[in-house]
Order: sequence, then structure tokens, then C-alpha cells
Amino acid sequence: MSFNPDVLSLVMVFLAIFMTFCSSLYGGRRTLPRLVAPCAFCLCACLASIADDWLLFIVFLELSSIALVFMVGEKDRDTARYYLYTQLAGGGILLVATALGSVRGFSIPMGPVPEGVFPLFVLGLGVKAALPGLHFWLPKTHSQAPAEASALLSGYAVKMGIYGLFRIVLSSSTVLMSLGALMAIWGAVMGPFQSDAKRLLAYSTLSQLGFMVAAISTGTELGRIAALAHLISHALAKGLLFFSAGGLEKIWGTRDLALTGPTFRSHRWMFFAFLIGALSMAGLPLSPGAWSKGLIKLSLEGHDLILLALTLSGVGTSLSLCKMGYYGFLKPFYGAEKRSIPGVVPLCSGFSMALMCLAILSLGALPPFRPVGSSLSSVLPAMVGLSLFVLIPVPFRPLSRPKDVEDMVPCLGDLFSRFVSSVRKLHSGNLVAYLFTLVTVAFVVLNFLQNAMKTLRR
Amino acid sequence: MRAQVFHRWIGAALCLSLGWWMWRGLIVSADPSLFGPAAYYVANTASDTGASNIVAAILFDYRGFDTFGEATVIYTTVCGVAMLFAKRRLRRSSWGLSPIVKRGMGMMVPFILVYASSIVIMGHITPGGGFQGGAVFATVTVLFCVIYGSKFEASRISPKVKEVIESSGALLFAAVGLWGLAEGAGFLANLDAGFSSGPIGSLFSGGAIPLLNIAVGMKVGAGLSTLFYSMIKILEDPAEGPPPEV
Amino acid sequence: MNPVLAVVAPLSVGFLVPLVHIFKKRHTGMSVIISAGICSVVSAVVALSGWDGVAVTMGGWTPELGISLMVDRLSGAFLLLAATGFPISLACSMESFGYSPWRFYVLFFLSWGAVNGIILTGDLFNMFVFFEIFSVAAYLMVSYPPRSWQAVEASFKYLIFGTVGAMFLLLGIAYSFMATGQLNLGILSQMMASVPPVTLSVIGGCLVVGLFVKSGTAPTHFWLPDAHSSAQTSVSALLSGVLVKVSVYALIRLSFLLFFPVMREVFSVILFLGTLSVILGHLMAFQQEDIKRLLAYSTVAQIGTILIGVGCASSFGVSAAVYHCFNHMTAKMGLFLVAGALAEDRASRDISHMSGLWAHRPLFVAAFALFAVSLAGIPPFSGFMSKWLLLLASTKEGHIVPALAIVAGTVVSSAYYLKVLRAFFSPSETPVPHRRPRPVSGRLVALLSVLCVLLAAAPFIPGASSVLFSVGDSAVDGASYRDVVLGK
Amino acid sequence: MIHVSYGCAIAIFCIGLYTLITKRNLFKTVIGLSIMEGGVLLFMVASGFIPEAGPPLLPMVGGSVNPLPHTFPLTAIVIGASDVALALAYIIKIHRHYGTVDVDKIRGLRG
Repeated sequence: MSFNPDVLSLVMVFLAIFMTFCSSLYGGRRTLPRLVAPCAFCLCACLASIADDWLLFIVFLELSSIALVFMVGEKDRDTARYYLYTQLAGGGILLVATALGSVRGFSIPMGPVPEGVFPLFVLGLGVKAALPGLHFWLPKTHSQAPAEASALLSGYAVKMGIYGLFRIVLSSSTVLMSLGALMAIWGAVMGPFQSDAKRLLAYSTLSQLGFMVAAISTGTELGRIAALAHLISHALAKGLLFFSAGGLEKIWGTRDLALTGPTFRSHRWMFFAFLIGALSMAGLPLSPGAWSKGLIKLSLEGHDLILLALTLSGVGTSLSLCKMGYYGFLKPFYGAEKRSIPGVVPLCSGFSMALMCLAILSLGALPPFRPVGSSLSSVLPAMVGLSLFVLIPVPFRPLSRPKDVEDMVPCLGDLFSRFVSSVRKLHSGNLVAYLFTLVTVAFVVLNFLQNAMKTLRR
Repeated sequence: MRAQVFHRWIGAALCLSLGWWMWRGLIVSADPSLFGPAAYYVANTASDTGASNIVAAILFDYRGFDTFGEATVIYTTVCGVAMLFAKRRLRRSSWGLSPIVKRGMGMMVPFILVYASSIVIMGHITPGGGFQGGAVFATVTVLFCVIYGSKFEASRISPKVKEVIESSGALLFAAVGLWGLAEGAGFLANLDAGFSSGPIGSLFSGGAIPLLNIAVGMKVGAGLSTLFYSMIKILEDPAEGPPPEV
Repeated sequence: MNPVLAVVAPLSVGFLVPLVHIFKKRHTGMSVIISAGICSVVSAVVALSGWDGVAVTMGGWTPELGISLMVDRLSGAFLLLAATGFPISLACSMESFGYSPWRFYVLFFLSWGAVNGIILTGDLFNMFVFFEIFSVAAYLMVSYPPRSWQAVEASFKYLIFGTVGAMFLLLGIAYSFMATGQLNLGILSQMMASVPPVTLSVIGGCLVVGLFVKSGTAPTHFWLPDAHSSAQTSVSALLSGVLVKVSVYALIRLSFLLFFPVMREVFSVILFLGTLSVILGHLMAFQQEDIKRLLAYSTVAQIGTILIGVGCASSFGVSAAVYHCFNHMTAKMGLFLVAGALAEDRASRDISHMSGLWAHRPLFVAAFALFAVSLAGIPPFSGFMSKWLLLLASTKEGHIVPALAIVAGTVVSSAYYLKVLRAFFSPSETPVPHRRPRPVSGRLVALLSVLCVLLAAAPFIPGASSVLFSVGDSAVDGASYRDVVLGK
Repeated sequence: MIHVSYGCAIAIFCIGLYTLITKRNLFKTVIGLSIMEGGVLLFMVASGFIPEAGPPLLPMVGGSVNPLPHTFPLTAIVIGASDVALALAYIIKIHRHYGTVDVDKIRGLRG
């Protein structure tokens, strides 16, 4: 058990430090306990990404999640608990998988895992990286958390799952690739119909994670580089977008896009920050998003269906960003809708957003990864999305939110509590019933042992 | 009601099948004979321990540690029952029987006591021993309660005395055991620890076994008596007063 | 040191306490404290001096004839556990009851002696006898003070269950005696191979069911939550921390000595019921409103976790199980002490009434959080370490469902501990009614927290981890046990 | 012949179990415990039986039965008696609180 950083880990470490710094700065005036949580998060996340074996990775991943729970829980305790349980469950599955995989010794070294436990690893990492069906926690958590926590969640925490996938997927995997495409499509389809600004961004995160998963599962060097590039560009852009969504919330006191108004008039700079983030996300040329999306599409050369799906999801991304931009920043108020006093965004938040803008712009201008191929490939879907939004605005009005997997969670919770209360009924306090159970157990044990011994000896 | 009948049938079926599985597990050797430690005990008890009652020899010598534990169980129970019914004064719950019975009992008591002590002291020669004799001792106190009224015995022998007897019995047992340990022969060693054995079958044979019997007798007699008196403490005062003096 | 002293010393103290009370009433408290110290030291010395295997036979007979006492690493580890747990519980009861209930202290020392007896004995019937002393003392300690009806009802149920379990145990002993004519565990373990399989299964079934009942494994755990929640704080801590572990020790000892080579199915049963206990215990704890009942159900689940380690039938699994026993002892004793103190301050055990305690006793609440987090299995703490070892052990043997159950238990237990902690931290309008100073409990909780942290570091100390794994080896290795007991 | 003894012992054990799991009176529960104990003790004594052998007292005529199983019941009887005494003491306490010995009504602790 030791730490052994390679290039990938170092990139993750830098990203972690940068994102934590920005979101700490964004939060503004802080008390001591509020400072501890981001620092703890950053430390654990860095240690997780340089860990040399899976056990350490999982341990620090869990610890970073727990540190994040404190940040999420600042506003909404229920969401924090929800997040904690899902992350613990995912980490637990990963632990079981690691235990299964380590034939001798206490752990398995970071890197590809034995064949048999691969699905379990994908399942565990899937909870962290929000694979389809396992993403039930993501929209709720991202939308309910404070903006800086959402930025960290979307910008870094879910990326740890992707980082794990980086380590285990070394060859082409069609299943994973189609899962990635499904994620991309799902996020893109659900995104434009949300009325909650941060929920919308959460779905967009889902969609971009799908891009990364698809690129990783090509198994080629190009795909891995592309995924890493997209990881960075998405982290920056999404962080910025969440910050501006947080700004909206501070100004209007709500995240509901139906109630927000012409922010553009009072906070012009914020709109530009949003625009930079959105354009990078949509893949406008000369933005980091464009380079990385281009790389991803290049790496998926030959998988036409996947490419088609990714292109289509680009349309959805663009649609949802347009929706947020229009309803959040541009839409004028009509008549009595007007709110009385808009709030203000603190200065430090502005600094933080400026810092992110700077990072995005510099990365777009001087991409550290070789821009192979055209970065123009994402322009078309973005344009299609924009025109769709302009031409057919009706379905995208912020009215309600569509149903998703997470709406099944309460039903499952009901089932669970019904089961649990039936277990409770067993403990009726009746001595005779207890003794009856005891005798039944004795009978079953004896029966089992005798049958087993009979079959053994014959 | 039907549910109860159903419950009974299921219970009966469960017990029957449990019994059936146990029955299948029986081993009955066609020609049983003594084997293992039992054969050794039967052959060598006399020379090893000097007791003529092999069961007593096993109880107090070979497996004396079991007996130590067993006596401790009773001690624990007595202590616990006394704790459960603590802080309650002994109320008068009976006034005793007629003077004829009282007088008759007075004549009987010495004989019962002698009988009890003989069971205790001759435990290594005849079937019997500390537990049995102690129980007879306790019977005397029960008889006192029935015949002379519930307060009689408690007024003559205070509970503290019983506790002292009980605890010293237990400590005597432990001391005999530790004596063996100090002599270097192991806990509860008998002849090896220097306890002398007379001729087999005589009263002073068996090394430490009579001593241990006495210890257990003290413990059990006082303990069972305490148990009885703790439990009758909570009985209600009878409505009528003492019977008229004749 | 002669192992028998570890048994006789506490028992003799138990016999002496009444005499001291009658003749030197003033000195009762002092003598109880001093003798507890002596007993603890004696047990620890016996455990350490017999670390490499020491056996003595009572009365100087050969092991076939007399009763052997045997110390090896497994029993040494459990002796140390008892020698730590009993004084802590005693100190706590001294604080809350004072010196007056001398009968309680009698029972306390008798149960200590019996526990040491169970751990040390190398004779099947003798183990039963000590089980009975220990159980009777435990029933009675649960019902102290006998004023509360809950305590009486709980200990009655405990008594009925314990006695039925003892009868199964006794029947198993009778069967094994019928089949072999021997009772010494070393010789029995040799002769088990010659017993016909059907009889073997009856012996195994009866012994295992008896021990399941005594240790509170689901679904024969019904007495446990009642007893552990109705008893006084120090007794609950003792029950959960030490006394249930003794039954687990007996289970480990008997199953490995008697059935490991000849009937592996016993371990499947243990594994299955262990998994069931984990699930059932956590689910029930999740629903509790009463804080002590919650902790009691969590004990059921933790016993299941330990049994999963035992059921793996490997040296590694037993080591992990023993390690978890220690972790559970420190954490659960601490939890009970804190919960008891806070519940008394609030005059209620209902979790919803527990608000405002963070301001009232911050250190206690912080310690509670530490223990809870450790027991739930959050990474750097001791509970995580042992759970990880248990996961490894169970997956090494190819059992994935128990491993998943342990993991799911972590999620559920973090849910219910969070519920409690949230109540502690939430502000309250009504002030806490009682503010009794608790210097002793505070120090005990601090001691337990330090132990908890130290235990978390244990696997990283090279010497300590090899000691831990040698404990498992000594449990599995029947041959060396025979060698020590039979004096080869 | 010894089969009969063993069979009786097992039957008595099972009757005790049946009493435990069907009767709703606490006293009957305790009686069931005693019956179970009797069954086990009978089983032990039976396992020491040797045809045509005398009791294990020392001026011995002929063979002797196995003395070891005689000591276990002696120990176990005492233990069982303690358990029963304790159970009865608890029943007295319970009756004082609940005013009944019906198991169905004594359910203060549940859930």
C-alpha cells in the first residue's frame, strides 16, 4: 500500500486543487468549520487519485465523499444523507469487488482488475460516475446542494468514478460504450425539460459523463486522452456554470427558471461568465470543450451509432444551455411578475468566476493536448439546438420536471419500509412465538446437517 | 381458536421431527463395556482417592472442578434471589400448627439433623454427599417455617449467619483447592496434596473428599434455606391472628 | 502463572464480598476495587504467560481423567478482552450504584470467574457448568435493580431462552459422550473422525444451536434486545461488550476443534445465520426509537458480523472475527456508557427527546460520534479495519452474499447512527434537567476512545498484525491444541 | 432394551419442547423446561448403562455401570434446580406487576 502518482493522477490532483480553491473562494466569508470541509475534501481527493492500490483509492474516495457531505448538508440535510448513503453503498460495492479480486494480500494494485470482478467494479464505479440507472442520486444532489458544493460534485467528485474507469478499462468494451452513449442521450433528453437551473445542469453533467465513458471504453490511447481532455474542460465549464446558477439563486432567491428574470441588465459580467462556460460546454471552436469533444469524436471513429448518439446529445446540451441562458438571464419580466429586490452576488464569487473564465480561455487558446482533427464537429449540433430553441420554444418553457429513475426511489423506500415493519412484527414480545422460532431454527439446522452429511458420505 | 389448534399441530410436528432426527443419531453398541476414563475410575478409585463411592470420588476428586462450579451456580442463584426480594421485611405469613405438632417436631429435629450430617459426612462411603445432606438441612428450616410459623426460624438464626455459613462453605472449597495448588499438586488435588486417607470404607478415608462434602453441605444447606426465606418474604399476612393458646 | 488462578480469583472474591460486607462494612467498596484490580492483573498475566500454550489438569490427574485448563492464543485474546471489559463496567457501576448493592458485586465477580472458566476450560461438560454460572449471573445482573418491571420481564425471557439453549448444549454434550465416552476437548477432537456422520450431525446441531441461543444470533436473538436495553448502563455495556463474546469464543473453540476436520457444514450454518443476523439486526436497529434498544439490535448485527468471520472456516476469518470482537467491545461499551449517561441526564431514552445534548456534554457526544463512526465502518476507524478483514476473509472463501450484507449493514448503520447524532446536535428549547457530574464515566469514555483509536492503528504495526493472525492460526490448529492439552 | 430408555429420553425432551412452544402459562413454560432437563438427564444416565452390572460402590460384586454419566446428572440436576428456582422467583415478580401469568399478556417489551 503506497502512493505512486503518474501523469493521470497528477492531472487529477491539479484539477482537485484548482476546483477546490475556486469553490472555496466562491463561498466567500467562511467560518472555521466551513473551511475544513473543502480542505479535507481536497486532501482526500488528491490522496485518492495518487493511491497505488484500490483499497486506498476507495478509502480516500469515501472520505472525500464524506467531506463533501458536510458541504452539501449546509443547506439541505436530507439531500446530504441521501448522497452519503448512495456513496457509501457504491464504495461498499467497490470494497467487496476489491476483496473478491485480491486473491492474496490485502488489496489489488491500482490498474486493471481480474476478469471476474470487472462487472462489480463497473457497478461500484457506476454509482460514483452515474452510469444509466445508477444516476438516481445525481440530479437531486446536484440541484439541492449549495452552488460551491454542486460545482465540486459535478466538477470533481463524479470524475473520481471516471478516474476509476480509466484504471480498469484498458480494452474496447462495447457494453460500456453503449452505456456511455445512453447516458449522453439520457442527459440530453432530460436536460431541456427541467425547470430547475441546477437540475438542468446536472443532467448536462450526466450527458457529458456519457461522452467520457464512451471515449474511455474505446480502449485506445486516443480515447483515453480525449476522455481526460473532456474531463478537464467539462470540470472547468461545469464549475463555472454551477457558479453562475448559484449566482442566479442568490440574486432571485430561487433556482426555478420560471421565476428568474433579466439578470443580464443588472449583472452583465455574470452573463458573460455564463456565456463562456456555456459556449465551452456546447463546443464552440477555440474553446476547451470544442477541442475535447472533437478528440472524443475522433477516437470513436468507426462506431457510427455511438457517434450519432453523441452528436444528437450535443443538440440536447445546446438546447438546455439556451434555455438556461434565455430564462435565467435574458427573459424580461411581464407586468406583475417583477420581483421587488434582487439580491447581490458577493465580490469573491465574482473573483472565483473570473478565475475559472481565465482558465477556460487560456486552455481554449493554448490547449495542452494536441488538437487533432477538427474542433468544428460540435458546432453543427450546437447550431441545430439553438435554432430549435428559437423556432419551437413551447416545449422548453420552464413548467414542470419530467419523471426519472429517482422518482422510483420513494416507491422503493415504501417497499423497504413495508418489509422492515413486517420484520418488526416478528418481535411481538410473545415468549411462545419466540420459542417457536427457536425450535424451528433447531429443526432446520439439524435437518440441514443430517442431509448434508448423508449426501457427503454416500 | 383455529389458529391455536393449528399452532399446536405445527408445534407437535416440529417436535416429533426433531425427535426423529435425534433418534436417528443414536449409537447403541451391541456389547457395551467400560472404556475410556470410566474404566480407569472403576479400577483405580480406591488406590487413587481412598473413597469407596466411585461417583463421589469422581464428583469431588477427578472432576472436582465441576462440583466447584456447580456449587457456585447454587450460590449465584441464592444470592440473586435474595437480591430480587431484597429490602423487604419478612412478614408473618403463617402462625404455625397446633402445639402437638410443634412438640412432635421438636422431638424430630435432632434426628433429622443427625441424618443430614451423616449424609454429608459419609458422602464418600455411601450414596449421598454434600448436596443431598445440605438439602436435608434446608428441609429442617422449611419445616420450622411450616410448623412454628414463618418468623420462627428467622428470629432464631439471622439471615446474616446463613450468609456467613454459605460464604465460608464456598471459601472452604476454594481453600481446599488452593491448598493442593500450594502443595504443587494442582488445584483440588486430593491425596497428592497431603490429605491422608484411612482404610477404605472407614469414616476417615477419601482424603479431602469429606472436607469438600462438608463445604458443599454448608453452602447448599444455608443457600437453600436463604432461597426459601427470600421467597416467602412476599407472602401476605394471613387475616386471622394467632391460634388461641390451649 | 497457573491458569486456574484466573478462574478461582474472581470466584473467591465473589465468595468473600458477603463476608466483608457483614464484618467490615466500611471496607466493601475499597476491597471490591482492589480485588477487581487483582483479578484483572491475574487474568492478563495468565493470558500472556500462556500465550504459547499452557495446560494444567486439575488435581494432578492426566488430561483423560481430570479437567484440563488450557491457555493458547485464542483464549488468551479473549481473556484479555474480559480483563479489559470487566473493570470498565465495574468502575461505571461503582459510579452509578455506589458501594451498597454488594449482592450485585457478588454476581459481578462470579460472572467474571465463570467467563474466565469458559475461556480456559478444556473440558466439554465443565464448559457447560461455567456457562450456567455465567448465565445465571447474567440473568440476575440484567434484573438489577429489580424494581423495574422491564428488567424483570427481560431477564425472565433471557432466562427461559438461556435455559433452553443450555438444554440443547447439554443434549449435544450427552450425545458426544454417548458416542465417544470422553469429554476432554483435545481427545474429543481426535475421536470425532470415528463418530458416524448422523450422530455427528446431531452433536453439531445441538451444540451450535445452544451456542447460537446463548450468543444472541438471529433468529434466536429475541432475548438480547430486551435484556441489553432493560439493564442498567454498566450491565448493558458488560453484556454487549464482553458476555456475548464469550459465547462466540465457545462457538469458535468448539466448532473448530470438533467439526473443522470432519463436518464443514457447521460453518455454512454459522455463516448463514451470521448473515441473517447482520441483516435483521441492522434493519431492526434502524426502526428503534429507544436509544439503548437501538444499540442492542446493533449488537445483534455485530455478532452476526463476527460470526461471518467464524463461518469462513479459515484462520484469517477467525483473526478478523477476534479483531472485530475487540473493536466491538471498545466501541459498544463506549456507546452504552455515553447513551446511558445522556439518557439519564435527559430522563428519557427516546431518541426524539435527546436534543440539546451537544451543548450539555460536548465531549460525551463527540466520543459517541467516534464510536458510532467506528462501528458503522467508516474508513480510518477501527470498525472499518476489521470489517475490511472480514470482507477479505469471506470473499477469499468465495462467499459474496455475506460480504454484501456487511457492506449494506454499513449503510444502514450509518443511517441510524446519524439519526441519533442529529438528535444530539439539534438545539433544544427545554434545558437538560439533570447535570450530575460523571468524572468516572468521562474518564472511561476517554479511555475507550483512546483504545478505539489505537485498535484502528493495530493492523499497521507489523508486530501487532502478526500477533493477530497467530490468534487465528491457534484457533484453527487442532493438532497443536491437542499437543498442549495432552502434554506432548 | 436400551433403545427404550434412549427413546423415552428423547421423547421426554421433545415433550418438554412441545410444552414450551404451545403452552401459554408461564408456570407451564417452566415445567416444560424441567421436563426437557429430565429428558437430557435420562439420556445421560442411559448412556452409561451396562447390562448385568452393579452400582459403582466399592466393595464391588461383578462389573459396575459407567460411573461417569452418574456424576453429570448430579451436577446438572443442581444447575437445573437453580434455573427453576430463579424462573419461579421471576414469575412471582412478573405476576406482581402484570397480575397474570398468561404469556400473551406479558408483552411489555416488543418491537
